[in-house]
Amino acid sequence: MAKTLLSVEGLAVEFDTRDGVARVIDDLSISLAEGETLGIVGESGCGKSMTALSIMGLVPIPPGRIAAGRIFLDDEDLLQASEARMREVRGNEISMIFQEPMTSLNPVYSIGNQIAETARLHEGLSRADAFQRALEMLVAVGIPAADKRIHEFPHQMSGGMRQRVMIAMALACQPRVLIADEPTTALDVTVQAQIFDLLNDLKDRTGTAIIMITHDMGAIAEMAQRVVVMYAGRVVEQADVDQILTDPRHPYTQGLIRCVPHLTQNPTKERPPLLEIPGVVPPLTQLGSGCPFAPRCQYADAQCRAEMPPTKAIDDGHTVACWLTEREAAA
Amino acid sequence: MSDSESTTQAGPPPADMDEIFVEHPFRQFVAMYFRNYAAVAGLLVFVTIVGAALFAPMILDLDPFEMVDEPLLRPGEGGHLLGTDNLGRDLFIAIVYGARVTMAVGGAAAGITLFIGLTIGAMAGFYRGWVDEVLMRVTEFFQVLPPLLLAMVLVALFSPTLETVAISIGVVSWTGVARLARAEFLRLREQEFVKAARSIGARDRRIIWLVIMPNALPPLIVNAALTVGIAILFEAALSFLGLSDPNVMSWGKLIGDNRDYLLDAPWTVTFPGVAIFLTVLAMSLIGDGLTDAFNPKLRER
Amino acid sequence: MQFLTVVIRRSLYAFLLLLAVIVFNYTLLFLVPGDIAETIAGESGGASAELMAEIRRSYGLDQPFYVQLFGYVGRVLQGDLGSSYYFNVPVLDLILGRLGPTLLLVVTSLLLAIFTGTLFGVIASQRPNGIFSHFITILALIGFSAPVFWTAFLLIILFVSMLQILPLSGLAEPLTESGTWQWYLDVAYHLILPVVSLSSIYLAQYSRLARASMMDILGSDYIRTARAKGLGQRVIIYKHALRNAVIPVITIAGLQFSHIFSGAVVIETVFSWPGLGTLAFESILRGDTPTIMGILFFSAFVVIIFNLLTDLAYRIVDPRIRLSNTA
Amino acid sequence: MNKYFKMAAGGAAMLAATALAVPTAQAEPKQGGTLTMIYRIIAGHFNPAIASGTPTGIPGTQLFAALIRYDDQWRPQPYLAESWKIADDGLSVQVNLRKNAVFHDGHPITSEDVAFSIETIKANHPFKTMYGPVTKVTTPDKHTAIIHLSAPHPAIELAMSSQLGVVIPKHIYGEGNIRKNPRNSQDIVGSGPFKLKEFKPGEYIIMERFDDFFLEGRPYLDQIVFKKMAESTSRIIALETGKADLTAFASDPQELTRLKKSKHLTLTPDGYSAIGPLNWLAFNTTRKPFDDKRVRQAIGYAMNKKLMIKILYSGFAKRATGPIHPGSVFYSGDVNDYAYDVAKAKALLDAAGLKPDADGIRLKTTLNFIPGGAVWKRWSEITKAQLKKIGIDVTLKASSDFRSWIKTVAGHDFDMTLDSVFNWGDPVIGVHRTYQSTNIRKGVPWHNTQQFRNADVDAVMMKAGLENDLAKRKALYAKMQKMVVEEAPIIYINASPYHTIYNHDRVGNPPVDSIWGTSSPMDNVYIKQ
Repeated sequence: MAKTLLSVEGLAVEFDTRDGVARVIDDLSISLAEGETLGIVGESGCGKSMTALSIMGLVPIPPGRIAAGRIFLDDEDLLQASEARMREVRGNEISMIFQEPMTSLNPVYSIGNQIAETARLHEGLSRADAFQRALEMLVAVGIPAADKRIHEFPHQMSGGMRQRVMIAMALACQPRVLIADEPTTALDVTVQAQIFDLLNDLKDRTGTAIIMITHDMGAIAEMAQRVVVMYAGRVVEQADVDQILTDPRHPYTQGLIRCVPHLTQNPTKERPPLLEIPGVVPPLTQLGSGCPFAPRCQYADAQCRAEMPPTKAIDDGHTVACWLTEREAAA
Repeated sequence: MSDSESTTQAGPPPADMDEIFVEHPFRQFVAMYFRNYAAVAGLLVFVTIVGAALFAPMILDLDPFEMVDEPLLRPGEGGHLLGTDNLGRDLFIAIVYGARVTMAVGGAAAGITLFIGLTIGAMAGFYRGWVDEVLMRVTEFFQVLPPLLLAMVLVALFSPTLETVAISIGVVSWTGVARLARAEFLRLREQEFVKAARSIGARDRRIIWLVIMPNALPPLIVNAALTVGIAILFEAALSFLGLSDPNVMSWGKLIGDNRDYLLDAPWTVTFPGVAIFLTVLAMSLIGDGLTDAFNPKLRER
Repeated sequence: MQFLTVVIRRSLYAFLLLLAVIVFNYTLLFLVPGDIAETIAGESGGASAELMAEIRRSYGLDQPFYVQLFGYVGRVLQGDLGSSYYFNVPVLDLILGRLGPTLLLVVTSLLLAIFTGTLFGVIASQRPNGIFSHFITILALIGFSAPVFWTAFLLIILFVSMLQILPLSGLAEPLTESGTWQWYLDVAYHLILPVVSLSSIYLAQYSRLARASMMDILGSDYIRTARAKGLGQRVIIYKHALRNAVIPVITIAGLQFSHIFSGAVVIETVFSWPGLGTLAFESILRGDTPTIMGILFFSAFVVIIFNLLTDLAYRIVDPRIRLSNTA
Repeated sequence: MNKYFKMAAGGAAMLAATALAVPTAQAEPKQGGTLTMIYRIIAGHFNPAIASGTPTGIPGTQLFAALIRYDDQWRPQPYLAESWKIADDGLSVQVNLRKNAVFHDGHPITSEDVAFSIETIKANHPFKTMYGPVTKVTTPDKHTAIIHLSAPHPAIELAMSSQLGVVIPKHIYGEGNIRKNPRNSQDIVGSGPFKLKEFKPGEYIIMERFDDFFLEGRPYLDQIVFKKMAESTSRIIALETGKADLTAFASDPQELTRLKKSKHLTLTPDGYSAIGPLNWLAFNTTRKPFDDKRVRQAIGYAMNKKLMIKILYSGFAKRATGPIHPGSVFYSGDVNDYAYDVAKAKALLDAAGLKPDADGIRLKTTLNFIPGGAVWKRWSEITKAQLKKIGIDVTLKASSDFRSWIKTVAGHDFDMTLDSVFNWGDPVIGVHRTYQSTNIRKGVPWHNTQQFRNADVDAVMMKAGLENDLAKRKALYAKMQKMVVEEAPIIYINASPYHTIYNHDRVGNPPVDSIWGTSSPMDNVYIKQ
């Protein structure tokens, strides 16, 4: 197995809200190897994006707070790093692209300007060199007539083009890690596929490790090698992508997979009515002592509601946190 | 309306009252409003002033123009809570009675403002095309004329009475409302529920007033609260310049009447000013509270 | 090329708007009871009936309405706004003589309000729940709620009557030779209170607006992008956020220009500032119709010019307007 | 000089002696310095030949010289005229001009200019009675003018003085319509001690010493800055802080009360005896129920004049009891003074058939008042409050501008109005116009707007206007005053408390040595130190 590039250990993030303290990430541990694509999957509000922001050092403090844990890039704990050091890391060693290409670019500056800015900042390039770099990047992400479009403004481009620009910006300094937070959610299906192809292609060329955050199991299937399933700020299941798709253990994972019809192995028979995880992610301020998924879980019993299930390794690289698995193992 | 329990759906039991309110727009609205303490204070001030305006004349039965004592007594002197003005009239009584006129003019002017603004804005936003074009040109016409200047000319033209003052203020200040209403209508007319209403053959008038208007109301109601405040300030400015009805007591008139005594009897100018200030402040606090109440999410930021 | 078309279309449109203003003014003021004959008679302590008829004839007031209206429109288009009944000098000269002080007051107040307001807003947005932020919120409420003449009075009581450090009224002491540096200093000194009073309303409003839009923008996706790029806080705020935050302030300032002009009428009256506002107010009291019409026309003219300038500023700041929405 | 004016002067002297301040040891006047004078309004132009009023008159009398000037004892003195003589039959006046007098542009002042000026004034000035009897002006030589009269005119010398009889250059104002002449306000060519340096409309006028003035060594001042300050608060501060040296015609009680406390300021009511400003409440005597004398009298009794003077003028104003100003030689106090008496007022209303209704209201009526001045507004409100006590419900009718008020009153479209009218020195000029039934001229400001018609009053005034014997004339006016007050077309409240306020540390020979207030040349004023 390749060398571990980035690892998160026992991370906990809390937010002060009007209704009390919300622990949006609780005891989270994941790791990313060089050249790997790690998928993080879960519904909105489960803490995926917050994990990404924690790695970037962009958790808004206050009201947020890193309550516990360590985040290593190589051997350096980023949580201990100075803000100045973090600025060096961001965009240079770890880059990030976001869900909303429509709004993630500054409307008042040309795209060339925005891409060049990164290069000038981290590599101290001159204005002309930085623009040259921006142009190269635009060509690399497949923007047609890049030499003209480099002077355009975000509102003049389509969503897919903007996301390409975002990717160009993120990769301008050849980072070691790219965090892609729902990069295709806001895009048309055909464009989605193009973006995935582009990301895969770039990864092959540059060796950048990718953390792919999504709620879409389909995207995971296409992109990731390993998958982390999150619910209410916790990792509920972690495994290789094949294992997850073929043998999901946690009821939540199973629910997520069922939501995507073509992923279920026997589409005609087992498929329950579409989109079936009843209820919503509960407010994080109101988590009790039990499994946070219990209120929505069809298998939940008294123990589930009372006690938090431990994380259990059931296979090589496959862990799951569920009393059901616990009981099966015990049985 | 059914009680709160019956409407909670299956799923996790509500953890606190907020959960219930999610299901009840009006109660949620009230609850959100009352979470904003400043807005509650504003409401209290407003209720007090309206109460004074409505009931004080019944209880006190005094003539605010009556010269009751020596002129320019200090607050507290001769048993006059806020002192007397330059004609020996009790400043407190004058302010209490002034509330009536100020609120009446402010309210009427705001009403006229909203009426003109809503009608023009709704028509322009709903019909678009040449109607919009024409109405927006009219709006721009009124926007390029400085409102106070135009109001002064109008009041001067039709002689200063309560009615002319209220109408003049209304005539010069509706453009903002019109633009807001137009924007709302332009946005809402494309929404599904409007298309639905149209598809079942509803008439334009019905769509404008019963389908779109209720949805356009939240920002307009907030705007209405502010409009009342602005109208009060307007009236004060006109009165201050001497363009007001001399037969009725208003706060702006008190300031205008006593401005020459600014240096020797600052209280004669200060107290009516405080009254105006508090009222307008109350209106803007209420406006803020309404904004919160209409958009609970905005508040969380 | 496209820009030129826009300018031409705008100018044509502005011209039509002004024409409408002229016709409106004339019609409105035609309805005012009394005319120049009464004004002259009142000013000079009485006049005979023959004299008054003679005056009316010499001013063409015995003509039917439409003849007078066309005559007036025609003259205005030639740059002749008529003669003041009271001062007996061309209205245009009178207005141009007063325009400077008013523009000085209004533009200074506006720029002060925009710059300081934006700055305050930016500072406040750094700590949305900090003391300064609350201070801004409260200041905005006070600025909005206090009648502008009352604010001016309170400032006068404090700075003129009690502390005696600022002058009470006027543009400058009349004996100071105008054009010298002492005169400019004197004007600046006299400008302080009127400008502070007038800008108080807008300063507070703009800081609140700038604070809200800064907070909005600081929470926006592209600021997150900028942070993810590794940019420092300063660059993020002053390069990426500020430029966007200024847009709504400019928009509102443009829309409010005619209101600020209105506020100037009150402020000029309080401080005996020799601008268009005092001229307007006094002309209304004197019934000096040509001057009132001239001022209404001219202020509309200034507002239109200013709107064009706002538009330009807007185009510089916001590429979305610059490139697409050329209408 | 004829008999009448010697006596008139003597009578006025006695009257004025009581009000005279004791002159302190006179310092030697010094040349140079700038006098800063502030005033509540600034006129649109400064040509007193075509307009009355103090805003025109104060700068106007500095820029233009009249033929005659008056001292504070009502004694006419030579000014532009070296001497003059009224013919024994009273039908002509011979004026002998100074030979060294020139206009500001260097043209000599000749009898032609005098003739032109008097004709211009007669044709354009609002005071028709002033030069009414003048038939023509002849010019036997360059420095002699003879004014011919159709009847004896006791007011002719007053008419030749101060701002009433200024001499303007024919070569400047003789062309075209003088009302539209731009040189009424800019590039003025005058004959007075000061010439125009700068006029900023609506703001200030700066006048500087005219070196070739016909009086040797005068004026003392280098410059007069006459600055408008509309707000009384501003005027107070300007005077208190020493930024202004002088203001005149000050009647705002607030201003007077406060400035009286300043150690470096002197307040004096001296020097205004010819202005004769009266404030009153006038009725439209043709409208019901004001056609009934009893209703008018009832209102007279219902007005608490003492209280009004106290509140409106902080006690600074004198009570007015009739049509003639208490400072005038012709004033008579032998009239009904309508002492405050609510019961009597109610009885008179009862007698007139105005009974109270269920709400205690006897009459609903309206009151107009002069716009723009705070005092008038206060006055109207006090009147409203007082008349409410006798069951008269008054609606105040505000006019937004001056001319709509004039139009309303001159057009007889009012029930009651507050008004302020000046006596202008002689009753013939300023008093007759208000009561003569022949002077009811609808549409003309300040005619007999009350439309008061009383043949007896007319007859008495006619006689008084032609009478050259002072004692007889006084008796006639005493009779006239008694009759008018009894008929009550007007309720007289007070004389405007005009004061001159000056910084006595700086101003020497303050301009209070005339009967015209500061509407007279300030060539004698100097700056101390």
